[in-house]
Order: sequence, then C-alpha cells, then structure tokens
Amino acid sequence: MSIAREPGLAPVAEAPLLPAQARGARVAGMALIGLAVLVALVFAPGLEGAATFRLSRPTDPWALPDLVVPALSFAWVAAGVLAFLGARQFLRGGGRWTGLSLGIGLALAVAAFLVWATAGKAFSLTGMLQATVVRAVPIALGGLAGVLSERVAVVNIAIEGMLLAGAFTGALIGSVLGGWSGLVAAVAVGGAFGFLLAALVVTYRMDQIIAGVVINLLVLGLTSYASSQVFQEYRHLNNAPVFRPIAIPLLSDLPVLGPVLFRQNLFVYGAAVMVAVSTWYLFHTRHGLRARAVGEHPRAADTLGIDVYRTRYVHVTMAGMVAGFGGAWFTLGSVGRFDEGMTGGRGYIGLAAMIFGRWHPVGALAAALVFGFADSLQQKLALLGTPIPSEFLAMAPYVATIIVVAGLVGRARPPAADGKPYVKE
Amino acid sequence: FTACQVTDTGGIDDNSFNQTAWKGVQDAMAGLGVSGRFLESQAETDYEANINSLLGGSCDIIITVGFLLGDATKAAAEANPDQEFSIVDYAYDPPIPNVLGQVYATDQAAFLAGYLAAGMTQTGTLGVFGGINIPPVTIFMDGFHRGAMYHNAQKGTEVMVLGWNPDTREGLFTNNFDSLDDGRAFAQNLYDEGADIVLPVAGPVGLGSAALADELGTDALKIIGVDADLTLTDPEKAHVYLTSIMKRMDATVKAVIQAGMDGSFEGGVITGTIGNGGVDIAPFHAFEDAVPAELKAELEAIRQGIVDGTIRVGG
Amino acid sequence: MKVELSAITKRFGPVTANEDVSLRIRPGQVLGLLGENGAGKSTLMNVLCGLHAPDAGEILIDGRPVRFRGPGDAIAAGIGMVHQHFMLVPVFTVAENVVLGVEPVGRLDRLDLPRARAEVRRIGQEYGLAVDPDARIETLPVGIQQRVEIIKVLFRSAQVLILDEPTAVLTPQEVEEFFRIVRSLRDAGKALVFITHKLHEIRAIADHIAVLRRGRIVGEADPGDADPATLAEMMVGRPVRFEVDKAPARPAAPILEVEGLRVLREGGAQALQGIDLTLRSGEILGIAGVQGNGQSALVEALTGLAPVAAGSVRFDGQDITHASVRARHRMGIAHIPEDRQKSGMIAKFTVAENMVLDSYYGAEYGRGPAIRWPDVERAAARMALDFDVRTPSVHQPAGHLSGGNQQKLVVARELSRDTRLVIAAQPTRGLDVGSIEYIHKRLVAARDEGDGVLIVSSELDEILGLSDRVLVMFQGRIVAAFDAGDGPIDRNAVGLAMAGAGIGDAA
Amino acid sequence: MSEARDTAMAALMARAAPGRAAVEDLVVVPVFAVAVALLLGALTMLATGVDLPTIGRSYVALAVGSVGSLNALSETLTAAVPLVLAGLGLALGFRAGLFNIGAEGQVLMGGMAAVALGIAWPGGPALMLVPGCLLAGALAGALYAGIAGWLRVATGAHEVISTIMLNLIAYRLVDYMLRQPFFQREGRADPISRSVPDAAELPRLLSGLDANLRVHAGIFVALGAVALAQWLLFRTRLGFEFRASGENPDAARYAGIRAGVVIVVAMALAGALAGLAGANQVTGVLGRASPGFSAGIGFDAIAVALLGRSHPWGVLVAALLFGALEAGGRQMQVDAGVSIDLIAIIQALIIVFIAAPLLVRALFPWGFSRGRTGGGA
Ligand SMILES: Nc1ncnc2c1ncn2[C@@H]1O[C@H](COP(=O)(O)OP(=O)(O)OP(=O)(O)O)[C@@H](O)[C@H]1O
Ligand SMILES: Nc1ncnc2c1ncn2[C@@H]1O[C@H](COP(=O)(O)OP(=O)(O)OP(=O)(O)O)[C@@H](O)[C@H]1O
Ligand SMILES: [Mg+2]
Ligand SMILES: [Mg+2]
Repeated sequence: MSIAREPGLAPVAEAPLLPAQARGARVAGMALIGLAVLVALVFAPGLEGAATFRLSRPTDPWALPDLVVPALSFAWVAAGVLAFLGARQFLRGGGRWTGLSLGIGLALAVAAFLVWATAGKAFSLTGMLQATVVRAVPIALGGLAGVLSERVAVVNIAIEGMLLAGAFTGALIGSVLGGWSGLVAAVAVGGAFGFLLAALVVTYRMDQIIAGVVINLLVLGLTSYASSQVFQEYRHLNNAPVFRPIAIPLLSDLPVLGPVLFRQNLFVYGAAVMVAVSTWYLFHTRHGLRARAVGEHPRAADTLGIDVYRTRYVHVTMAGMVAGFGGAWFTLGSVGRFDEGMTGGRGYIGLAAMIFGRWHPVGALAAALVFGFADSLQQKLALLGTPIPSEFLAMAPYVATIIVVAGLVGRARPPAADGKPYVKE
Repeated sequence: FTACQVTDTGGIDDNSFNQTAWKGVQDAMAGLGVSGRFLESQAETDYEANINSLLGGSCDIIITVGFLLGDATKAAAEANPDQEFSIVDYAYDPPIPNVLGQVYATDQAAFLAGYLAAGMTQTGTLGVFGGINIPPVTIFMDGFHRGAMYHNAQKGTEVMVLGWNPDTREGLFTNNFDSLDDGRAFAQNLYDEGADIVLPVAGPVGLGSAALADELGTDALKIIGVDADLTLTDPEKAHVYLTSIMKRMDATVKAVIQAGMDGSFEGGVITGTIGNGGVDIAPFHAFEDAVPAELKAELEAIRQGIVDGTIRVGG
Repeated sequence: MKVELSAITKRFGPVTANEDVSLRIRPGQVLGLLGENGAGKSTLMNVLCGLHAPDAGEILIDGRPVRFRGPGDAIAAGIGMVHQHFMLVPVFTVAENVVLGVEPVGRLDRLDLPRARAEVRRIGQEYGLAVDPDARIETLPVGIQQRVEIIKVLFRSAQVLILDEPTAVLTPQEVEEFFRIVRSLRDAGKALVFITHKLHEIRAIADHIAVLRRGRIVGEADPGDADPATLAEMMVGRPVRFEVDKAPARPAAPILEVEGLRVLREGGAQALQGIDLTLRSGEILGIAGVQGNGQSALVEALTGLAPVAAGSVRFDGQDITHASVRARHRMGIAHIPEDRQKSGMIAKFTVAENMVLDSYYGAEYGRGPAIRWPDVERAAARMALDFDVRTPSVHQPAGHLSGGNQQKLVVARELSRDTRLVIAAQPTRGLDVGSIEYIHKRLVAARDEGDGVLIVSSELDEILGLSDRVLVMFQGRIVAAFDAGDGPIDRNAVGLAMAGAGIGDAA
Repeated sequence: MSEARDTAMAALMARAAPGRAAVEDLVVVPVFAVAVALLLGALTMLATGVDLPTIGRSYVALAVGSVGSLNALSETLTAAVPLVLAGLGLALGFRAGLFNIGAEGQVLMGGMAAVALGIAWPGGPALMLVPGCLLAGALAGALYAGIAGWLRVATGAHEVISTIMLNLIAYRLVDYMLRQPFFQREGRADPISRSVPDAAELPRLLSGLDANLRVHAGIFVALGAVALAQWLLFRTRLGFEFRASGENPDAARYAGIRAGVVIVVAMALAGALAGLAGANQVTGVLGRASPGFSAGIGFDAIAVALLGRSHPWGVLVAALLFGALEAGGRQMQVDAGVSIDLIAIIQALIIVFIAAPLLVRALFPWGFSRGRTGGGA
C-alpha cells in the first residue's frame, strides 16, 4: 500500500474566496474607486496654482527649497492611481494586498486633500510633522502602557487615570523639587496606580474593566480636589519647569528630519527609547517570553513555575510607570502646570492606539503617529482657511481613527487570556 | 451684606471670567467690608439648583457668571422678584427689573491690541486662535483683526493675521477651554507659520501658549492675554505677555455690589467700554521700553478716537 | 530517584478529591494509574508536581520529605508532568514552549533561541521525538504537540514523568509509536506514571497498576495477572459491559447527501477538498480520522457554522447548503458539539437555560416575545430525568455539574428535540465508562427511531463499536469506506487509512 | 413510578432560598463600602487641611442635601433619572458582551433630536410632543450607537474604540449644530438652542408645592425603563439571546443565535436608552440644549451600570446612590465650603469596595461568616 495523494491538490492561489473575503475585497475596491471619484470630482475642478510646502526655516543650516506641487496635475494623478488600485482590487480580489492598497489609497487621498486645501497657499510641512511627533507622545506612551499590561492579560482602562496622576505629580513635585524629581515622582505615582490596579484585579479579583474605570474616577476626583483645594491658594506649587528640547548634534541639522526627530525634548526621546526597549524586552528576552506566556496561557505558565500573579503585578506596575512618564509630559514636557482633567481623554485614545497597533509597542507608536498626524493636519487646515467648519476639522483625528480601525485593522487578536482573571488552583 | 457668586462649569480658578468676577467680589470684601462666597457648578444641570440653594435670604445679591447661566438666572429672578441678581457677560432684552446684566465692548480693547501687535511684529505675521467659534470669543478675534488691518491702512504695512477670517467667520479653534496642551500646540502651529505674536482667546488654554513663548523666548514669540491682566494673574509667565485685553469684570462686579449696598441697584445693563474703563488693554509691563513711544502715542490717539466715535471698531 | 506519596489527602471545599493515598514511583518502571472520571487521578498528580498543596500527607524523594511551594520546586526536584489538557502556548514556537521557564539566555537577558532549537533537536534525536523547533504550536497536529510536551519535560531533566491521559487524542498507530517512546524513556531509567482509563493500554505498557476510585486507592495489580473485567470493576465499583448492544441497522431513504463539499480555512487553504457522502435514515455513519484532518470543518459545514465554498448539502432532498444554523435546527438537525465547555453550553447559565439553549424560541416555551420560564423548567426537569443528568436542581449553574453530567446535559438537549439527523462530534471525549455506555445507548436509540446519525470521533473503538458504516478522513477528503454489514471492520485497516495509507482501497 | 417521577421533577424545579453568602454580598458589602468610602473621604479632607468640625458639617450636609428634605429628595431623583436610563442602556450592552463607552455621545444625540423635534413643531399638543420628543431622542441615540454596532459587525472595529471616537465626534457635532440658525436661539450669539415648547416639557410633578422642586415626570419614564429592561433581559427571547451572546458567544453561535443581529440590536437599544436620557435632560430639566448639556452623564452611567452589576434593579439603586451623592455634594459645598470634587472621590471609593467584595472581606473579616474567603472562580 502506498500513500497516494490525489493529483493536483488545489493550490492556494486558485482557492475560491470565502464569500466574506470576496465581499471585503469588493468593498475595499469600491471604497478606493469612491476616493478616486471624490478626488476627481470634488478636489480637481477649478484647482489652480501650486501648493507650497515649506520644508525649512530660513535659519536652518541646510535649508531645503520649498516643495511646490502643481495642484491640478497632482489631483489627476492621484485620482488615476486610486482608480487603478480600486479597479484592481475589485476585479482580482484582494487577499493580502487589500490592506496595502487601502493604506496607499488612504494616504494618497489625504495627500490630494492636502494639496487641494493648500493650492495657491503655503504652509510648513516640517512644522506639521514636528507637531505630529509631539502630539503623538502621550498617546504612544499610553498605548505602550496598554501593551505592557494587556500582554500579561490585564485590561488597562486606567491609562487615562495614570496619565492624569503623572501629570499632577509632575507639576506638584516638579514645582517644589525641580523637573527631574518631578519626573521621578510622576513615574513612581503612575507605578503606584499600576500596582493598585494589579492588586484590585489580581489579588481581589475585581472585574478588570470596573477596576480601570474606578481608578480613572478616583484619580480625576483626587487631582481635581487637590488642585482646587491646594493649587488655587498656593500658586507656586503649580509652576514646574519644562524640559527643553535637546538638539542632537549633527542629526538635528538634517533638513526636515532634524527638527522633526532630533530637536525634541526628553519625552519624545524617552518614548522612542521605551518603545524600542519594550519591543526588545517583550520579544527577545527571557522575561518578555514569560510575560507573553502569562498573557496567552497563564495556566501553562503556572505549571512551568512562572509566578502568574507576580508577573502581572510587575508588568501592570511597569505599565503604570510608563503612563506616569507619559502623564508628566503634559506638565513637565509641555506647559509646566496642572489643570483639572488636562489629559482630555488621551488615555482612551492611547487604548485605541494599542488595539490599532495590535498589542505591539511599535504598532502602538505608529497608531499614535497617525493620530498625531490627523491632529496636526486639522490645525493646518484650519489655518489654510478651507471652507470646512472648524468643528468638522476638529473631528478629523477621530474620524481617521475609526476609518483606520475599521478598514485596515479589522479583527485584531488580543492576547488569548486578555481580561480573564487567573485563579490558582 | 453678602454677595454670592455662582460660577459656570469653568470653575472658580479658571484664570478667566469666573476668577476675575470672583476677584471683584474679593475686592468688595476687602474694600467694602461685605462677606462673599461662591458655588461652583460641575455641570449645566447644576445652574438652576445652585441658584436655588442660594435663595432664601442668605444672599443680598447673587452674581451669576457667564451667558450659559442666562436662562437659569432669568427663571430664578422672575420667581423671586425681591432678590437682586447680576449676571456677567449677558444682558436681557427686555430688561428684568431685578437683574443687572454686565456686558463688555471687548472689541474696542482688542482693536487696540491688534494695532499694537501690528506695530510690534518683526515677521509681519500675527496669530490668533479661539476656544469655540462663538461670538464672546470671536469678538476678540474680530477686534484684533480689525486693529491690525487699521495699522496696515494707516501705515502701509502688510501685516497678516492668521487663524481668523472675519468674512467667512472660520478660523483656528481648540474646541475646548481646558486643554493647556492645545494652547501650546496651537501657538506652535502659528509660530511655525511665521507668527511672532499670538492671541489665544480660550481661557486657561492660553497658559499653554505662554509656556511655549517662555521656552522659545519673547524675541521669537509674545503672547497677548485675555480677560484679566495676565501679568498679574499668571505672574510666573509675566514676561511673555505683550499686553492683555482686559474685560474689567472685577471692576463692574465690585461696582454692582457697591450699588447693592447703596440701595442704588437697578435692573438693566451696564456695558463696559474703553470710555468707562470696563475694557482696556493692560500696561505693557516687561515690554514698556520695547514699545516705541510713537506707537504708544498712536494707541492713545486711537483710544481717543474710539471714545469719541471717530474710529469705529465694529464691522 | 525514588518518589513516594504518603497518605495524601486533598479537598476542594466539600469535595474530597484524594483521601489517604500512598503510592511508590520507581525509576525504570511505568506505573499505571487507573480510575474513572473524577476519581482523583489528575488531582493526585497535580499535588505531586507542585500545583496543589496537599491538605495532609507528604511527598518523599529518596526517603526525605519535601515541600513544593509551586511547580517550580517540583521541576527543580526532577518531576515533570504532561497535563491532560496540553499546557502549550499556541502562538509560541516549539522551541519557545520547550524552554519557557528555564530559558537559555545570553547577555542582557537575551533569549538564546539558537541554543533552544539545538536542545530541541538534541532531545528529539536522543529519544526519537522529531519536531521542527520553529513550528508554531497552533499549526501542529495534537500528536506532535504531545511530543513537544514530552520534550518540554525532558528538557527540564525530569527523572519522573507523569503522563496524564496521553493517548486520548492519538490514532492506534500513534499510540504504538508513543509506547515505543515511553519504553525508551523507561529503559533510560526514568520513572513514569501513566494515567488512563483504557484497560488494554494500561495492560500493554504498565509495569505496575494502581486503581483509584473516589479519591482512594482501591487496589493494585500487576499487568500480567489482572484481567480487564476485574480492573473495570475495581474502577467503577460494578461490573461493566464493553460491547455496545445494538441490532443490525435498517437503513431507509437518504437523509443527508453531500456532494463535492469544499470549505476554506482562514487564509484560503482548503480544510475540505471535495467531500461526498450519503447518510440514510436509520443508520449510524462513523467518521474516523486523526484530529485536524477536516472532521471539524465537515461538522461545521453540515451544521451551518462554516460557510461552504463549493459543493452542495441536501437534507431530506432539500438544498441546505447555505441555510442558517437556526434553520437547520428547525428542520430537525441536532448537533452535539465537540467541545461542550466552549460551545455546547454556557457555564453560568442554569441547567434549565442550557437545556433550551437552541430551542428557547419555540412555541412550547411561550408566545410573543416572552419566554414562559415555568414551562422551560418543567421541560428541563423532564429532560434531566430522561437522560439521567445528575443535578440537585435545574436552577443550578451548569458549570457546577461534573464533566460527565455536562455532556449528558448537551446530549439530552439535542436528542430531546424532534430530530431527524443527529451530528455528534466526539460525544464521549473524556468521559468514564459508565457515561460512555449511556450515551452510546442513546445514540443507538436515536438510530432505531429512524434518525440518521453521524458520529465523528477520534476514538477508534467508539467508531467501530457504534457505526454501521465507517468513512475515514485524511487531509480534507474521504480516503476509505468500510461497511459493518460485510462483517466486523478490520481495526488495523482503518488505522492505516487514518494515517493516510491505503487510499487505493477506498470504496 | 409516575409518582416517584413527579416528586423528582418537583425536587429539580424547587428553588433554594438565597443563602447567607448572597445576603452578605447584597447587604453587608455595600454598607461597609459606603462607610469606608466616607471614612477615606474624611481622611482626604484632613490631609488637605480641612478641620474636623468642617468635616462633620460637610457630612451632615451630605445627608441633609440628599435625603433631608423634600427639595433634597427632589434633587436626588432629578439627578438619578438620566443615570438610570443611560445606565440601563450600558447594562444591556454589557450583558450582551459589548463594552459601549459611547453613552455620552448617545446622550448628546438624543438630546439634540428631542430639541430638534420640539423646535420644528412648536404648536404641537403635549400629548404628542412629550412622547414624540422622547421617542426622537431614543431613535437618534439608537442610530448613533448603531453606527458602532454596525462597524463592529461589518468590519470588526472594536466598539471600545469606535464609541470613544463617536463621543468626541458628538461633542463637535453639537457645537456645530448649535451654531446653525435652526437650533440657535434668536438674538443669542452663544451656542444655545431655542427653548423646547412648553408642551414638549416633561411636567414637573411638585411645582404646585414649590416652584423650585425640579423632580419631573421623567422618573416614571425611568421606572418604566427599569421594569422593561428587567423583563426584556430575563423574560424574553431577545434578552436570552443577549445574555447567551454575552456569556459565551461561541455557544450562542452554535445555538443558532446570530451574533451580528445581537450586536446591532443591543447597541441600538443601549443607544436608545442613552438617547432617552438625553431627551429627558433637555425636556425635563434644561428646556434647551447647549454644548455641555450631557454633563458627563454618559460616563457616570458606566460607573452606575458596573456598580449595579448590569442588573436593572441594581442600576436603579446605583443611580439613586449617585443622584444622592450629587445632590448632597452640592449642599456640602454650600454649607461647608468643601469642593464638590470630593464627591467624585467618594463615588470612586464606593465602587472599589462594592466591586471587590474580597477586599471588604479582607478588611473586615468579622463582618462575614467564616470559610467563604475563597470566592468564586
Ligand atoms: N480546582 C478544583 N476545584 C474544585 N474541585 C476540583 C478541582 N479540581 C478537581 N476537583 C474535583 O476533584 C475530583 C477529582 O478530580 P480529578 O480531575 O483529579 O479527576 P480525574 O481522576 O483526573 O478525572 P478525569 O478522568 O476526568 O480526568 C473531582 O470531583 C473534581 O471535581
Ligand atoms: N466549580 C464548582 N463549583 C461547585 N461544585 C462543583 C464545581 N466543580 C465541580 N463541582 C461538583 O463536584 C462534583 C464532582 O465533579 P466532577 O467533575 O469531579 O465529577 P466526576 O466525578 O468527574 O463526574 P463525571 O464522571 O460525570 O465527570 C459534582 O457534584 C459537581 O457538582
Ligand atoms: Mg470529571
Ligand atoms: Mg484527569
């Protein structure tokens, strides 16, 4: 007897698409064609002149000339490419190209929109990118805090509260003892709230989402109470120094990249380092492996002698410290003083960045940058005087987040044990 | 005599009108010997309840702050005709006999500030942004813009004002009154586009802009404050404020309390103008020497013009 | 290394899982631990490997008492366990799983994966356990996953290996292969504990046998002088019948006709590559095959849970290829799902709610939008009595029932409806002989009432004992067919087909 | 035989009385929780330099302001009504396994729709306008929440993200709408809507006694919604489907319950209730819309739903507690000058202790029967 295989096992490429897949591909195709039509019919008509994007300040060592884009031609080219991508998607189905096509398509549409809005005018592209990075910092750090705790399967709704606690502590201690002390204290207090979250959910088995919501309420109450009871009377307790930008020699002189990446303050570099370190930690080290095991299959980790509870405590506390650092950005890295509720929901957006970034530090950073971009974009558009009401421009980052999450990410997979309490036998 | 204040949701320490009005009460406490207290509103649903809890004789005058309390104040005033009320930033038409509205011709002061800024800019570009696109905010932006344009017309300059287009009535708005970080980011945005003087019209948000100016240095960026003289209410950053567009709510509030004590209280409207000192620009403080004498003289002339009506700041 | 359990007692609240249990485990020997479900086998071994602390008694290693504060201590002492439910992280690679907890590291805590891979290969060669160290666990068949579990234990230089029901998921050929591994480990001087409730296996491999019932040791024996009937009686406490009692089938008209059925996995690969089969009313059709060869996809396609990419499914002549799950329920298709905990019931719902999980919408439970709970509860009580589901009350959360009773609950729910076709996936997995006997009887009864019955099981004995016809699935297609009408089916031939051989013989 | 069977049936169907443990969870834990939260609140005040007499005065004020007078009760109820409604919506979602953070946005949309109908139909009769405005609010909330439900079903976008974003979008939309001539009150320059016609307002129940008593007919809407939600969740097929999908989506799918339908319907219902809360605020309390009219109800409602353990009657009790704290907190500010932010701290602490019975047991072992410290899995 021999092991016979039927000749011509159907190769993967010819496999008929599942209806859902085919539909997804078609929807993506239609969306792209829709964008093409939008660009062609709404942006292109009556477009005149060129859009000027300033890349350098006159004071920069290597000044680049302005980037001048002929608006009408650009719009037509963009529409053409979009139509091509859409048609391809529609006819051939997508498979793994769907995401890429959609990504390119969205980027093109945004570029076309930007050129349309800027036609005949000018703005500083470098400034916009710099703002993108700056505004991404607290979101990226919030997202990273989310990654660290959800990788050990503790859902962290409390990021917002941890950011706020960090901001408050940074302002208070920073005012009294100076910036560095403020920073250390902010990290410590963030860590303390992380520890509290861990204690509530690990030791006292409180529902993870309730625990997070409650910590947010608690921190909001405590900081608002303290600031109205204390800061109002003692102003000098709410006047912290701000960490100034540090120009990295040579690199900071690069055109565009220099100001965007290498002329930033401690928090930007800190966020970059933390993302890099935690990526290394989670995916290349022994303790990272153990942490991920705890998030995926805590019982397995337990049977191998890994202390699930301790691992959760440690990582959620670390997450709190990262969020505390991110919170300090609001005060020590930006405006030097605390104001009630000043994090303004950035922690929740960080949570979104974490999911959008697929529970990966780099993903969370990328998502935060998308958000920061949409944010700085709307500010530029408001300056350029587009006919769009300012309220709608202000929605841009949120709408962008929804579109990206719906269109590009879809059903991302969280760590298998995420949100589930682990009960030792 | 007891004066009671109800804040809007901004809270008593908003570095803006609630705080300025409270300063008026405090001045009255110090100067007139009255006692005063305040109630903070957490949410709009609190307004009515807060006013109600002050009724019943414990307060001789109730001062409500902000146009958002307009409805609640009216309802309470009509239900309690013997209680004296005064509301900041709001006027009733027709007037209510027991409510005195306090409103301000802010654009007059903003006009001066616009002219000053146009005279001071090195880059030929000014920036302005607001909290939300609503008239109490945009009136500053309008006045500022017209003041700068007046400078252009008078002196042949080509100063640009970024962030507000008085024709389309669209511009740069943070859409909130509490994110200090937005204040910084929006000022940075304007600075990137060349502005070296920025007017943030968004309450405490402007403190974030001041932090940026502090960091960049006042050669690169100066800030114009709103509502109060920010060199006094934000002493830590006093050096970044070129001037402030003041709504002297403290003065009008104190005057209203005085009237209540004298028995001269009467319902209606008082309007703060340049003429009666209800609005003005603040002294230049740190920039006293930097502002050329010639410019100071021109500002004085414009002030006169506004008072006697030869210069119209309105649209 | 000699390990001794001395007078171990372990309680979970009111349940006493182990009482006064003493056992000796010797190097170079396989100790067979036998017992029905819930006898306390896993608990006892969990105590030994440090997962549970005993309430009384102690563990002695080479005569000295030890206390384990956690599994880490037991591992350090050389005790390793392959758990009944695999303890592998599905998204990790083989190498990562093997080293987890005792990772080789370089500088800065860096995980030394090359060394981990080399270790996996080395152990693989030494004991004949070849596995690709870079394969992700979730892509591996269970048989290979089990090897990974064993490598994991060996990597920790365990001297004592505990194997908790290791053969439940293997084909007969794989079991043979597995026994070879066990023997080579024994010959290498390891001490092994082999847990099972399958009598022939324990007699084939064990050097010594201990039987647990209700948490106590009820007897010990040598494989040579213990006959199956005695062992079974020791286990259950009463005489047991091994054969399924059934009359010859009287097949009628086809109830289920499947043609050219194709189903895709996520990512586009084909889980089913064109299945044709016909099932008649009044017969039991068994689908044999090693897990992961498309049986689950077949069941999902037949029950409407997975979309069909090509081909057709006809039920009683009617095309149901794209009918919804609910529509199929209404037509009289019953489905006993493979994993009762995950998809068969809702642990927090009461027994009553679970009993109507897929029939709550029926007119018998109320009109309009409302459900009449008293009617539901009465029906649930009736089903519980009819199917011997042991529960104190229908208001009890189903999660509190024992495993066997949970499965009986699912069977009761599915078979109590007006059924015409019963699809049963792994209907007796993990159950003891008593429960198995009962569920088999029920399935045969369904057949005798004229239902078509499709049974999918990786338990070959179950397939052979129950089925009137047997189809063997391999890599998404049917590779062999056997008919019990022609005389007893050759166990060996089925086993070979399951391994992919003998496709030429397919009928 | 049949008789034996009947007894067996009866035994199976009999209900056990709630055990001591259940009573402890329902009564002892909350009492401890409130007491400890108040104690910690006092410590917070001490830490910020408030003296003891003031602390005493503030707690007296808290009690008096929440239940101490007719006016206090009226304020408590007024504050509780929208929390009940929005909290019920969230509870329904939680039961169906959806973590909807979007109540705030749904409240806003519901309120705006109610105002819009009122403005559009100024002459309408009260019999039509009152239910009409409430219905419009519910519908708008349902549609707005439906977006998140639909996105989840069609694209897999996680509802936590989409509802957070929809909240932020709703704020801007309200800002924008209030600037449009249709909404904006004539003669007003600030973002405030026209008043809804009197006929559209929920009647105030006790205004005959005292014009300042704000409690309005919305409490009947809220009570009706509690009863309806209770019935829906535990007595109907739809509720069964919600709960099944929430507890075990896999088993629900195997049982033929369509997850997509459940998600969209549950989201829409949740949105309808939140929208009703918004409509209730504009027609019962404010009489108009303005940018901040939602007043964070949507976020407080999350806490209320969680505190009420996603159980309709629990939500009612939790909302009353929150309403009482809010009304009492106001009095605290008036009488003792203590910042109302303290109330937020006390609220959070109460939730901590109620949601973590193990913590309360650990702190006060003598309050409970022995031997149950293990808790459930
Ligand atoms: N963590 C636990 N909590 C409560 N009871 C438990 C726990 N683990 C096991 N038990 C109970 O202990 C008893 C013994 O269970 P155990 O798992 O050891 O049985 P087993 O012999 O391995 O059965 P099976 O053949 O089903 O694997 C059972 O009654 C079981 O319900
Ligand atoms: N988590 C739990 N909470 C309460 N009771 C439980 C729990 N788990 C198991 N039990 C009870 O413990 C008893 C033993 O359960 P177990 O699963 O061991 O039964 P079993 O002997 O294995 O039965 P079967 O052979 O049917 O699997 C049952 O009566 C069950 O109701
Ligand atoms: Mg069992
Ligand atoms: Mg077991």
